[in-house]
Amino acid sequence: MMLFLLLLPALIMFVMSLYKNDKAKRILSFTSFAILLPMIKLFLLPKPYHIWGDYLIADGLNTYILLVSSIVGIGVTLALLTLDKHVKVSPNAYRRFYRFFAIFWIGLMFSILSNNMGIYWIGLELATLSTVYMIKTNHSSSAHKEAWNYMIVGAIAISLVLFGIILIYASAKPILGEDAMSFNLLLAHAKDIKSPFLFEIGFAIVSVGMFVKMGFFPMNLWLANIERASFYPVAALFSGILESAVIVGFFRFSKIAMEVNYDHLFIFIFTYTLLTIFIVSFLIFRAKDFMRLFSLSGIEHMALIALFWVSGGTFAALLHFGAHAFLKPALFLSTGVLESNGKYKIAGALKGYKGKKGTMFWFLVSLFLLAIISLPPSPMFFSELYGFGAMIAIAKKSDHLLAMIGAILFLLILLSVIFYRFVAIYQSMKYEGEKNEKRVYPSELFSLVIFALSLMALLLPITFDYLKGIS
Amino acid sequence: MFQFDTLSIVFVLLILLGSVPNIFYSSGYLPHIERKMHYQVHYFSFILSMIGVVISANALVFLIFWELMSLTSWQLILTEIKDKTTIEAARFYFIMTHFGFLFLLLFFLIVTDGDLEIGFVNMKDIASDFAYPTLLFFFIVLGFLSKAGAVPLHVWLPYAHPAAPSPVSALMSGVMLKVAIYGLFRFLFDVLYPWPLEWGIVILVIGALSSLIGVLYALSEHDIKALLANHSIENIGIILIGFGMGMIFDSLGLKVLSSFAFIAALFHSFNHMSFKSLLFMGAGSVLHQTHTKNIEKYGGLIKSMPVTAITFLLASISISALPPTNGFLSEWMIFQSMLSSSHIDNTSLKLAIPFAVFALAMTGGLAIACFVKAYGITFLGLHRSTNAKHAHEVNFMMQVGMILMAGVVISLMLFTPFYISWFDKVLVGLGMGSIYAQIFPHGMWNLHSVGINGGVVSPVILLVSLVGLSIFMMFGYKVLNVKERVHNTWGCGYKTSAKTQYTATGFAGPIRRFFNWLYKPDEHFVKQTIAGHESKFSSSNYEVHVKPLFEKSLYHSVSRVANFISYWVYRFSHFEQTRYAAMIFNLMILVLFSYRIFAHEFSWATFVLEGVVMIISIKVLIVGDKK
Amino acid sequence: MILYFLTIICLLLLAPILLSFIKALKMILLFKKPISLLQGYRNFSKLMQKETIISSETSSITRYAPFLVLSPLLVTMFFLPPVVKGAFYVSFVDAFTITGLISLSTFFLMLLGLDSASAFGGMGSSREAFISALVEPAMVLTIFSISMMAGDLGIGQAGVNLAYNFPAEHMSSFLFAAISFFILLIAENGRIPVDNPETHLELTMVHEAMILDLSGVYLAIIEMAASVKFVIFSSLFVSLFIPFGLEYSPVVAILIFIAKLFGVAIAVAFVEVNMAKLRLFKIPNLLGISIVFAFLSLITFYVLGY
Amino acid sequence: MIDFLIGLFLATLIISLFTTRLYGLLLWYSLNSLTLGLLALFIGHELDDMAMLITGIVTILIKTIGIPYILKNLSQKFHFVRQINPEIKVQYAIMLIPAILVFTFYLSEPITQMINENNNYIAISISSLFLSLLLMMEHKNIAPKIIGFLSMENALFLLGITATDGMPMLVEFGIFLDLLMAIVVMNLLFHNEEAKV
Repeated sequence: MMLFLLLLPALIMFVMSLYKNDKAKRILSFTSFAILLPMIKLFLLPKPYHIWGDYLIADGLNTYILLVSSIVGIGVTLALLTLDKHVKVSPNAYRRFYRFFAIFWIGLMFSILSNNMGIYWIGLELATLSTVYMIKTNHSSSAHKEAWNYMIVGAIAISLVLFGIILIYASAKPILGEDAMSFNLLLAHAKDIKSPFLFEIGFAIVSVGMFVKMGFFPMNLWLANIERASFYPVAALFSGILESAVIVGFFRFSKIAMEVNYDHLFIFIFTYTLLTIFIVSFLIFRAKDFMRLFSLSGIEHMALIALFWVSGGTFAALLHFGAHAFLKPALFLSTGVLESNGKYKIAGALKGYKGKKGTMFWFLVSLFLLAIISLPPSPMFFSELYGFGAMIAIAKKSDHLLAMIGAILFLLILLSVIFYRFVAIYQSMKYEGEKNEKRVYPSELFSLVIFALSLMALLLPITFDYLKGIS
Repeated sequence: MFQFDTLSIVFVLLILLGSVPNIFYSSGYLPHIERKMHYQVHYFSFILSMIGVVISANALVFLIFWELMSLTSWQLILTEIKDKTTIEAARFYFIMTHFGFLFLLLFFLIVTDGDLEIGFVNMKDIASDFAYPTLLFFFIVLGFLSKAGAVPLHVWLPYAHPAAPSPVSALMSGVMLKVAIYGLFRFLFDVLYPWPLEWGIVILVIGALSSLIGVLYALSEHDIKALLANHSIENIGIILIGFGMGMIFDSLGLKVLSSFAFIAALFHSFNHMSFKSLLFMGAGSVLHQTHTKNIEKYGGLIKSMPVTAITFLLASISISALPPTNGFLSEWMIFQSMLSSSHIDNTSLKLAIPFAVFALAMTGGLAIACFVKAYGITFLGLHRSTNAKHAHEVNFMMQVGMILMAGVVISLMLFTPFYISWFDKVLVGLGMGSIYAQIFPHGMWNLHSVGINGGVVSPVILLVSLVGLSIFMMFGYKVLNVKERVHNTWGCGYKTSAKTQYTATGFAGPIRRFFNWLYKPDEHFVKQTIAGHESKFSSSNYEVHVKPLFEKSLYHSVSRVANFISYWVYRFSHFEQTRYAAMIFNLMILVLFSYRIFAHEFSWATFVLEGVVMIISIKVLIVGDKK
Repeated sequence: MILYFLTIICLLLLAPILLSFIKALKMILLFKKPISLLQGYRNFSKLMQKETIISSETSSITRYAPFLVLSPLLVTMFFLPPVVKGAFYVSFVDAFTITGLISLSTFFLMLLGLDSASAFGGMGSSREAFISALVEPAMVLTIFSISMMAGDLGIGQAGVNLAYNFPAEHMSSFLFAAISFFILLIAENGRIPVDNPETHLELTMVHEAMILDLSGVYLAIIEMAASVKFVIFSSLFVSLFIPFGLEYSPVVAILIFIAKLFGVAIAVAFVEVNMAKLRLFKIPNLLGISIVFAFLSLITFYVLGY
Repeated sequence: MIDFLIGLFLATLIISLFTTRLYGLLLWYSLNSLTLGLLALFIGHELDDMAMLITGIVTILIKTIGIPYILKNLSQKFHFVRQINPEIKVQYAIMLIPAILVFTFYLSEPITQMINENNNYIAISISSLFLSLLLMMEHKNIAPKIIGFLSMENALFLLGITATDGMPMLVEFGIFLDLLMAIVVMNLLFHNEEAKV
């Protein structure tokens, strides 16, 4: 029953998108609000709640992520209303976008809620394939090229994930039989796995697949190019929702890996994310347009979330995840407005907004920009505090204290390179360049306000307690 | 969440003393600011966040307010954008302050074990369990001293402070730097006590270097606000000398001397707050009237701006550490504590301290030269530009601000015992003994050094006798009823004009020449000769620009390295664009190989093998053959 | 107490005579007809009667600064070590305060130089600032070292201690400090080879350049300040580095003291006659010697121990 | 018999690496899938596993016949380039392929406690994964890349069949569904390109 309720809005959207009607655009975006209702219902149910036997189980972690994603989805669809004001889109493309958005949403829901590695993978694949088509809504040759790239790389990545899943399955099948696919049983029996090395290889392949999909080292510009080529709401969906599906899988797999051999896991993830952040930070240092900048910073934050999670900073990782999921789409959506007047121009991008709407717009965008480099009172400030705290705690327990602290310091310095770049860009947006008059539409502003409010909600003590309760 | 022990209260007092006159000044300054709303919001939240930092009782709150303080001050620098340099200064400031924040963050994370909401006192146990306390010490030093602007983390300061609107410069230089000093007091005492001897020496050396370098660069500066900002570096150095002496004495077990040195450092923090705020306000008034920061464009302002001139004079005397001002008193205390180093048993240390004495004395001498230059060129002589000619006294509110600040300076001078009793309480609160009775053994008139056979100074008596004598003589002059005649200055037969005056560049000339090896100045000399004669020329222009050595050697190389790395990373990343599959292939091999090696039977041979395999496969699959 | 004030008045009266004495001695050494010892007084009274010309470019600083130049020096007079046994003295004032007071006087003198808007004033101030910046560390270190030897940071007490317990075991330190202080004496009072008080040549002027535009009473005050400064330095030198004769009866002690002051004056005169004025940028070499000696003095003191 | 089929699987994959014609590639892919299907049927028969048998049949139906047929149609419709030359030189490839095999055997050496105690299966699956990756990266055209992707899918199935004795039914069908979806999306992508041109 619950499953049906969850899928209903997406199904309605799918059906609606098949009708040719001018009003469909509006109705579609309002149906997207319906996404939220079953989510809230699910959120309030006692956990863990079995939606579909042992296959789909809602617990604290995934309902939180689902809730965050649905808010992001609503914000993005709202901003879609005025997409045609900034770029050229045909009504057909709109409808097709919604059709695939519906499929995307279904896949997403399955993968986030699943308690089964296989179903998780199926959902992820569904979501990935539908996004390929969403990239294509933009009828440019670069978008076409990037869609193919995404198809290929996404397919490789996803196959790697499946390969890893089968290896993990193989490692656990001798003790669990067919149930070796379910996350919770695997977690409970992780210590009994007979061949930890097989599991570790599986885990390594799974995480490489996931990292490739999130654009980590060495695929750093891949995601940026795709997001550059597609429409900005698609980029927002990518950074806000699709990555959340990936990261939730990473959370689950790494949780099991922690039980199997924590040291290996930590060293692997730490080196990998450090490398990623190293490259990303210096790429950001040279970033020259908003889209690339934000998508690179998205990679950075994903790396941080992964790192916080494996360091044991569950709370920090989740908070950071929430903050990033709200901030990044908000920024991507605002690039639509920022770039509408002369592409790629950073200098003076925040200038020339008249009236109440304009003032509010630039104010919110400045806030988001400053929040993404974790200045207080951004939730990222807190999450980074706690996340690095968790890492220091690990360092203290390890045998290589000085090396670990050195590495953390190095990481912090890399983050400050990013910080520097963002500060420079913010200043250039606000204080340099020409003053051109630009327009902001209420729907965009409304979605930005939604994101801002959700960010504030993240800071409430209630949310903190809730997030601390998960783990 | 918040705590109000004596240290906090004293620093709250410092912030209030610094900001209340400033609020008056700022309200007078406000009509000239375009973005009033932006300015006001950030101005007041800046003050509040500084207070927040000093009263916070746990790491989380401390860090939040610390970052808010940086954030708001950064936004305040950006209030008035006149040119690109302001933007660059703001960026530089923000990144440097963030750099310091990193170290503070690491420090707090280590001493709190991840629970950021524990009180400072509880951190002590965790810190003492930590294997490398010196690491913690360096984190603290880097964290706070980058904010305080001590050498070599000072380069941002002469850019950032002048770029802000003048009331904000006054707040940043006068008050915000002291918040960093608060941090040193708070965490060195509450968390990292007791200290090894070396820590004190480190602080002492940093202090001595900062004081000398600060004053030397101040001397060569032509931008009045940058000059003052460089002086902040110097004064932070002096405070750190006091602080370092206190730490040295404490680790040698000389508790009384140590308290004395700490009191001196606190006292100098207060004094610097008072006179530096006043100086920045004065400079702001001048700037406000003449619309230029170039000191060479001023001159003769004392006639049109008497209030500014007099308050500026008071502050100049005080910052030059001339008796009987408060600046003199605190520097005297620091001197006395250094002279008490003869009680130290450690000969090599004893031999080293005279160098610090030398640095401090030299600083004093150069500071005098510098402020004679700043005051003389700005306020005395003839107007050097039309801007200066049209200057007149600033509005009432700004005057009130300056007069109130002058009142703070004078109160620090007159009520030294009162202030010192509070500083004494601070140190008692931090676990040292009370030494108030030893500093003022016979009433409040004489300030005694606590060293054996130490010196004594009686500020009030000095002040009264100096003022009394001068007034007596002036009275005598009046009584004598001397005939007076007004005539032009004698200029060897030539007409005295603004152009015949000594310039600031000229004034600092001898000292600059003496320190040429340090300054390495860029000299620009343009002469329009007439008919090829060397000695005949219609116009000539001589300019000297000094770029700080540290900026050249340290900061530029850092930015070059960053550029270099980013260039290669960028190329590397663009390279990947078409070869995704190959990248993934290699990545898989790398990860699996590493897992195999590290998970089972690690040996160097396999490790090397992995490297070779990776290099070959990257060469073959990614780089490919050149076409 | 009476003795205390008497000595101060005596020193004040002696001040112009000492300077005139140096000048006269130099003239004798150069086979000229010497000026009278009372020339200082004559100048003073002459200047007091003249009208004061105030230049129109100046500000109120010119009106007040001369008094502020003199008064710190006069205050310093009260802090000198005693000349006579049993006399009252301010025991506790230390080197830093005295240096500070002298610098305060110099500070206003330099402002005075800048106020007149003439190139000379600025030039003089600039050079004075340069010299006094270098003098300050040497002075502090030297007096620090001698007070270490005397066992008290207060100058007055140090003088007394030295007179009674001469630190014979620290003779080398003592000597170094004495040399250093003598150089400072020359530099601070603007004598050859640092400054030539007798010419008005723009290449060499330091002190004179700053006061070029003063006249009448103001000039008299500044001249007086110069002579007072010399007396302060020479009596400091005498009490700290020739600490003998305090134990005799008051009259004899004062006579000995005055004799020693004249001795210093003779030494200064001989230095002046035998040396040429140094170029401005060679002066740091001289002051460098002084700083190095001050350091040496401290270091030998520490190394040799108590 | 199992070992023979696995060997055949690997052999077809390796041969497809050296193929220079598109249709040849399709043929080798189809044969590759056929061995996979036969393997599934054989193991399913041995274990008496109904699910495995169904998998085998479906594999043969879809992968051996269906997908190569669709791809051939597509290639005729959109005029794919039939001449496909590997980017990586043959000399390198000759060295690389054995190296990969050696590496994967080295990698799987410490694996113990398998369900069927044969870690060579895993080694071969991983190496076929690598080989399909190699197939993807040695061609610039889209079509061989797609085939590379599909043979990666085959490698997965090989792993699933041999190492774990089959995956849960639900999961396998999900995978098939996704495969079809992938083909649909590719079709759409090609279509759009056509429409634009």
